Amino acid sequence: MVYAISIILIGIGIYGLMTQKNLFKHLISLSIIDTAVNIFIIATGYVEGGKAPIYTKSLPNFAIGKFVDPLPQALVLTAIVIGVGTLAVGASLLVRIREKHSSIDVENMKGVEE
Amino acid sequence: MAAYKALFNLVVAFFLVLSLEGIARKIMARIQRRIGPPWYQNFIDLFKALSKHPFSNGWIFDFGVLMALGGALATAMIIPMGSITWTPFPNSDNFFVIMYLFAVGALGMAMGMVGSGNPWASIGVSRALTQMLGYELPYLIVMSSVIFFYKTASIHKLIELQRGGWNLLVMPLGGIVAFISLMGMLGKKPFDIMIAPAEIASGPMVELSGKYMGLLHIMHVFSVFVEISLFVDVFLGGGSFGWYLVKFVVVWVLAVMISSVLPRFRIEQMLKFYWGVPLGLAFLNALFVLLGWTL
Amino acid sequence: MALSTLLISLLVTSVIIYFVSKASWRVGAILNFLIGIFLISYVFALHTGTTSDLGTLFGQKLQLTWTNASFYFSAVSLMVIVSVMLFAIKWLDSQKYPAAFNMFLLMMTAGSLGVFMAADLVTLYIFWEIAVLSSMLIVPMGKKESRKAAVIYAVMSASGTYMYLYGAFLAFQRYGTLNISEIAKQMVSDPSTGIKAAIFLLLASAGIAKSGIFPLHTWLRIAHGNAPDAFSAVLSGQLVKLGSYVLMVTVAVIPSLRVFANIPFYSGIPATNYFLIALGATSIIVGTLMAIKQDDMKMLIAFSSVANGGYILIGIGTMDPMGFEGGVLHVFNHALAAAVIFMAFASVVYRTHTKKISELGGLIHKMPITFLAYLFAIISLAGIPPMSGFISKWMIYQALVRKGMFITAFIAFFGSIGSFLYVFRPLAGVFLGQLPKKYKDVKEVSPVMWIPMMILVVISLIIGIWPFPVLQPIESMRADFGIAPMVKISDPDHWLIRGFAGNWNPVLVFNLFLIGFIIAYILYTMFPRSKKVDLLAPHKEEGTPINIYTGGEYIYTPELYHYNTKFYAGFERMYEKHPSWEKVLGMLAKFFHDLGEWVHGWFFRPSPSAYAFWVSLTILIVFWVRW
Amino acid sequence: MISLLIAIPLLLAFVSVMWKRISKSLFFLAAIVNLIILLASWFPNGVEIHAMGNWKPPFGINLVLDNASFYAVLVVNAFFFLVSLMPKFVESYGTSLMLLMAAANGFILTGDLFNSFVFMEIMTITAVTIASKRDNFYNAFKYLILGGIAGSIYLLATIFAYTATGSLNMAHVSMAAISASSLIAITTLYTIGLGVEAKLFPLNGWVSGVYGGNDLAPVILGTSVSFAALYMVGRLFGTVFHGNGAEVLYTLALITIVAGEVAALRQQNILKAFAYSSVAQAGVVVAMISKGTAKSMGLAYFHLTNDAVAKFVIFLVAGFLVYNYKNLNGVFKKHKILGASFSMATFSLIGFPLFAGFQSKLRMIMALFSMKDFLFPAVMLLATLIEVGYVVRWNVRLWFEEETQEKAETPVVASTIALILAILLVAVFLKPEIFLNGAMKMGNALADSKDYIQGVLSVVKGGM
Repeated sequence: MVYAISIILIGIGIYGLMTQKNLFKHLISLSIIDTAVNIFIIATGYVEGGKAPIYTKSLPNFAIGKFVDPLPQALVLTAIVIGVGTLAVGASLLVRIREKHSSIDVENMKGVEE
Repeated sequence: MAAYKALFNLVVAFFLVLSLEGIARKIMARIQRRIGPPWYQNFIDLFKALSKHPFSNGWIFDFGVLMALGGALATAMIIPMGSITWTPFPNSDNFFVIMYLFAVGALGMAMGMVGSGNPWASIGVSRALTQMLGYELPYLIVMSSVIFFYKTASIHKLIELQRGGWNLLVMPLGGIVAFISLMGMLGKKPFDIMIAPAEIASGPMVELSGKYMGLLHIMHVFSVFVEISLFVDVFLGGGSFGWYLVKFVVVWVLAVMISSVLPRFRIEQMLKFYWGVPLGLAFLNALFVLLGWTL
Repeated sequence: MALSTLLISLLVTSVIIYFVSKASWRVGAILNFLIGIFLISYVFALHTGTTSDLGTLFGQKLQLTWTNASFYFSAVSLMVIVSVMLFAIKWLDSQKYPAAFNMFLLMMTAGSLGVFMAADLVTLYIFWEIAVLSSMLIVPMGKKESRKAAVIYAVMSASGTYMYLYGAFLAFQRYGTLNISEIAKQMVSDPSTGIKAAIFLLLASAGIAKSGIFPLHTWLRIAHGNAPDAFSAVLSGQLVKLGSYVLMVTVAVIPSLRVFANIPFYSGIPATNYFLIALGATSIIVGTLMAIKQDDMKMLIAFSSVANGGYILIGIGTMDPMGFEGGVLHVFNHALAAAVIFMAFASVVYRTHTKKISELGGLIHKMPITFLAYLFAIISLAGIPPMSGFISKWMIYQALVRKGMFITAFIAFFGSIGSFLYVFRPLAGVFLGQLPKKYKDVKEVSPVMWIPMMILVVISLIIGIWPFPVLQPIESMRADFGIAPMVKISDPDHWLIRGFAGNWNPVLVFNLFLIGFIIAYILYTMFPRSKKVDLLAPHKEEGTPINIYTGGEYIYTPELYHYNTKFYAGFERMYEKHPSWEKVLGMLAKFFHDLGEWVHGWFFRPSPSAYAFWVSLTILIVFWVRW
Repeated sequence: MISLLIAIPLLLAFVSVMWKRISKSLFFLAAIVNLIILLASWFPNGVEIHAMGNWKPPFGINLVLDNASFYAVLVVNAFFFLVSLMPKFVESYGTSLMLLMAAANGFILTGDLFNSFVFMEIMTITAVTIASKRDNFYNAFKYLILGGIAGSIYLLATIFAYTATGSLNMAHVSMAAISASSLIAITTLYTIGLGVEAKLFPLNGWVSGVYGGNDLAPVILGTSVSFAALYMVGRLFGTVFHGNGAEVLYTLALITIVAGEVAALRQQNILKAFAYSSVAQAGVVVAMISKGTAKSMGLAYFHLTNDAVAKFVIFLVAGFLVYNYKNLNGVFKKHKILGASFSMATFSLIGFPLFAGFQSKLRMIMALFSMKDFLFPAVMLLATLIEVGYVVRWNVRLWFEEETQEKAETPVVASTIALILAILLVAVFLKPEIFLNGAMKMGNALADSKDYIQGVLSVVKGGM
């Protein structure tokens, strides 16, 4: 079920990229795709009825079946950070595009030679 | 020995063709219902021209005339007359040699005349070369089919091989095409666009005066001799020197009679004419020779 | 020294020559000339059979060998190149890039010699590309139009060369070796004719591109017309012969008669050879018809090179002993004639700075020696007896008539009669007739420029009278390739060339012509002396009578009395609306250009949304394909 | 030892953020040190592992140094070193160049799939910052979007690999038996993910904008970054997935070659023309890699090295020309050395003899013919034919047209480097072993995955 959500989100992101004319919306749809992939990663690590993979007094013995797979969660942390990085660079570029081409709308951007 | 034969060739050529030209003027006059000058009129014209003081248009003009006369003389010396006995150089009278040595004369004359600086001469020469393009092609096709059929290109062997029957009867189509091209070569009436007196003041000959006129007239005499004897040797071969002279006169008279009744072709008409029926017949003849359907 | 060290040292010296002629181009040009002389002496001293290898590529040994064929072709090329080098010593002062000219000329010589010595297909490719590269960098040194010419030249010869390369590797893959003679041996016994025909045609395509045969001949007009004048002499005299050499290799070294014995097409000639002969015949027609039409004299001779390239291909293609020797001898004749004609034009352009026939006239009065050189060269090019041009054409006709190939014979005759027309056009338009006012003070070119012309003309005349020094190497070459080796064609002790249908005695015919000339001269002197008419009267002060057709009147504008534009108007009008093959190739180039537009328009669009669309589309397609 | 290759540039990058002024010399320092480390430890015999934090390979992230990655890192760092020699050229981009160098080295050396995703993202981001030099913001932004999408697809593929094999370590993944259907998904997504960086056909929209936009980007992105990306293509499709999904790569690459050449033919701007030419050459390399044999991969990287050197010279000279002259007619008459090296590089691109391109192109065609593949040589020769068209047009225009404006001062360092590289190209023609041995070792290392797996999983050496 969670897979379906992430695939829909990816669809939305790509649709946003294809149809929107405003560049900032491209950036947002890019981050939508990023989050969708992250959701997908988390979903792969899910174990039915599993607990958070942290050793606590209540779970002293080493019970594999009980834990949710910790690795995808670690991966998602880095993936989110990278998503933020891309977003930051994209936003700063948009500021400079606004200065140079006096608009961030694909249609009426001046000075864009093909 | 060969030198005497060559000299004999030149003498025969000179007197035969000059007197024939006189006779030609007589025939043309008769056809046009007038009496015409005596048969030796051409000799008189020639010697009168040679005795006059001419104007020379520069050294290339003289060199051209000499080259033309030299080429014509050289070709006339090689031509066999009627049979092996009268062939000055038996092992070197190849058809292509004669054709191309003849071209030396033509090129020399063309260069000399254009060198005279008169635009009429250049126009005349350009027409002459285009006409050459016209009549040479069917002629060469027919001749190559003759060579292919008789497996030899040397003229006196061709004469020998026609002992059985004239080539004209073996390859009638070839003979007709060759005769039409002969008319073009001679520069006779239907094909005398290059020296059209009315339009371009006799074309290349416009600047000739006195001695040069005479020398080129001699050159014309020898080239006529070469062209007709080539036709006679290849298509009406066999027989002895005597018969050769008779055939020579018959062919000449026929050509003159045709030319005296026909008007002049324009340059495109002439090309379209030559590259139409004669070329078609020439290829047809080549096909027959290839398939061996000769008579 | 070994062949490979010779070639490599030549390449290195070409770079040194660049720096030397940077200092003073005259010294560079003289050095070039001396190297040329050394090369000639080296080539004549070499004895056949010496081999030296060049290194290995992928386990295949790259070798150079010296055969009769390489001797003949190198001698012909060097003759042309050295005479142009001598010519260039004075001519280069009118050029913008003399240093680069010297360098690339020497590099091109090295490339061509390498091609003639190559024993295997890849070495041939290496030196072939060096020759193409260096000649491609000389062509744009001309005027404005020559830039485009260089690009077209490069692309056309590249297309030929890459087809050749594909064929070479096809042969490598099938026969496991690159060495030409081994390929020839294995090809004879190879059953599948399809592959053999493919290899044959692909290898021949380099020759077709380079020697300007029909489908790939359009670069000749532009490249020769616009290249620096002396270089077009080398381009058409020598570089085009590289193409003929490769054609000879594909047709003769690989014994096409035995290899394609099972598909005879017409009187013993296999279909593949006949296809090449058909291409050669078409290029004769195209070359002659276009040459008659041209007003720019260099383009006119460029088209004549197309036509003569066709002759060479027909001669070699028939593989008939007579035809083969005629074709190879025609390489020699055309090389010399074309070189002299282009050098004559170079001197005319050097003095008058115009290439158009319609703007020139009457130069015989000012440049008589150039005129004489040009006159004798066109006599040889048109194939008229005293000069050597006649012998090769005569041999080709003999072969064609013997094989009964009447259509090709017709085209060959058309080509040779047509050559009278188009060689005469510059003669009448440029040299004879009236001298225009603006060329009043044109002087004859300096001896350094007309001596090489005269040397080549004298060589061609001597070979025309006594052709056996050139016929012997050709005969031995023919024996190498095993084309009816027992048939003896040249027979020096009887002064005869034994043809199939009658013999040709060059010495006798020349003597006859001389005797005729002497008789004419005697007649000329017997009769009253002639008075000289001063044709240069219009250039003297007003009123001097010219007293010929102007009836004593003074001519104020001599140009109006000179007939040189549209010289054969009657004939040209007959084929005015002819389809132009250049446009067809132009359309092909345009197709690639439009493909680029389309690709750019669709895939490299400005807005990022297009990228997203293409990424997702590719994912879908690839998934769909692989599922 | 090898982790220093990543650590030093990273460290110096952060240091240079504090002292903006000396960022150029820091970049030069980083490049020098990296090169010295590499040259000191020449080709490793067998596979060397450096487990990060001493976690044994299948569990922890490890850096792998075998013949393949060593050659790739060596080439990449060499180009970075060459760029660092030209401080005026680098201007204020020292920091991002150092980051790019760290990311590229990491991308090549890492043995872990997710780790390679992280390094790829860093590379994309730093490449975007470099691409935005000379106000090329819009093209940089487009490159960011495309890079972002590619990154997420690459991540998706890594996760699929993880779910299918349970491990992220490349050696482990290549050892495990993956079911056919998931293998299709993984390889397709990887093709797309890497396709953008490797400039495959529909995905290379960004190339002309980024390379054509300024003078620094093509020099560094065109050579070292694309080398890293194509190395990863070889690593993934050669070692990890044993040539699965190669036909897709092959067809895409062939289309890329033709599309790149044809697009370059119509281009009037010199930088964009040669940008498309590098697209086409990348297509040639990817097609050769997809053939899968050790020899074809080795020749692919030999061709890529020649092409990279030639492209370095071409973009260096073209960048200088575009930003110093308004119209380029007859410019080389004023800069003979630049002109000579540019022409030698372009002729090496076409494959004329006397230059390195000839060696690689001819050997590739020979190898392809012995592999009975007749289509690819035909496409390659057609592409070269088109290439001859526009290369000769450019050369003739730059050398022989009448020049108009006055002479800008020649960049001494840039022209000497260009000349040295051009002479290197000629040297490679005479003695191809200079690049060929390294490339062949790389090809063999990439092709046989057993040696890679056995090396990574059995031998564990503690890291620093």
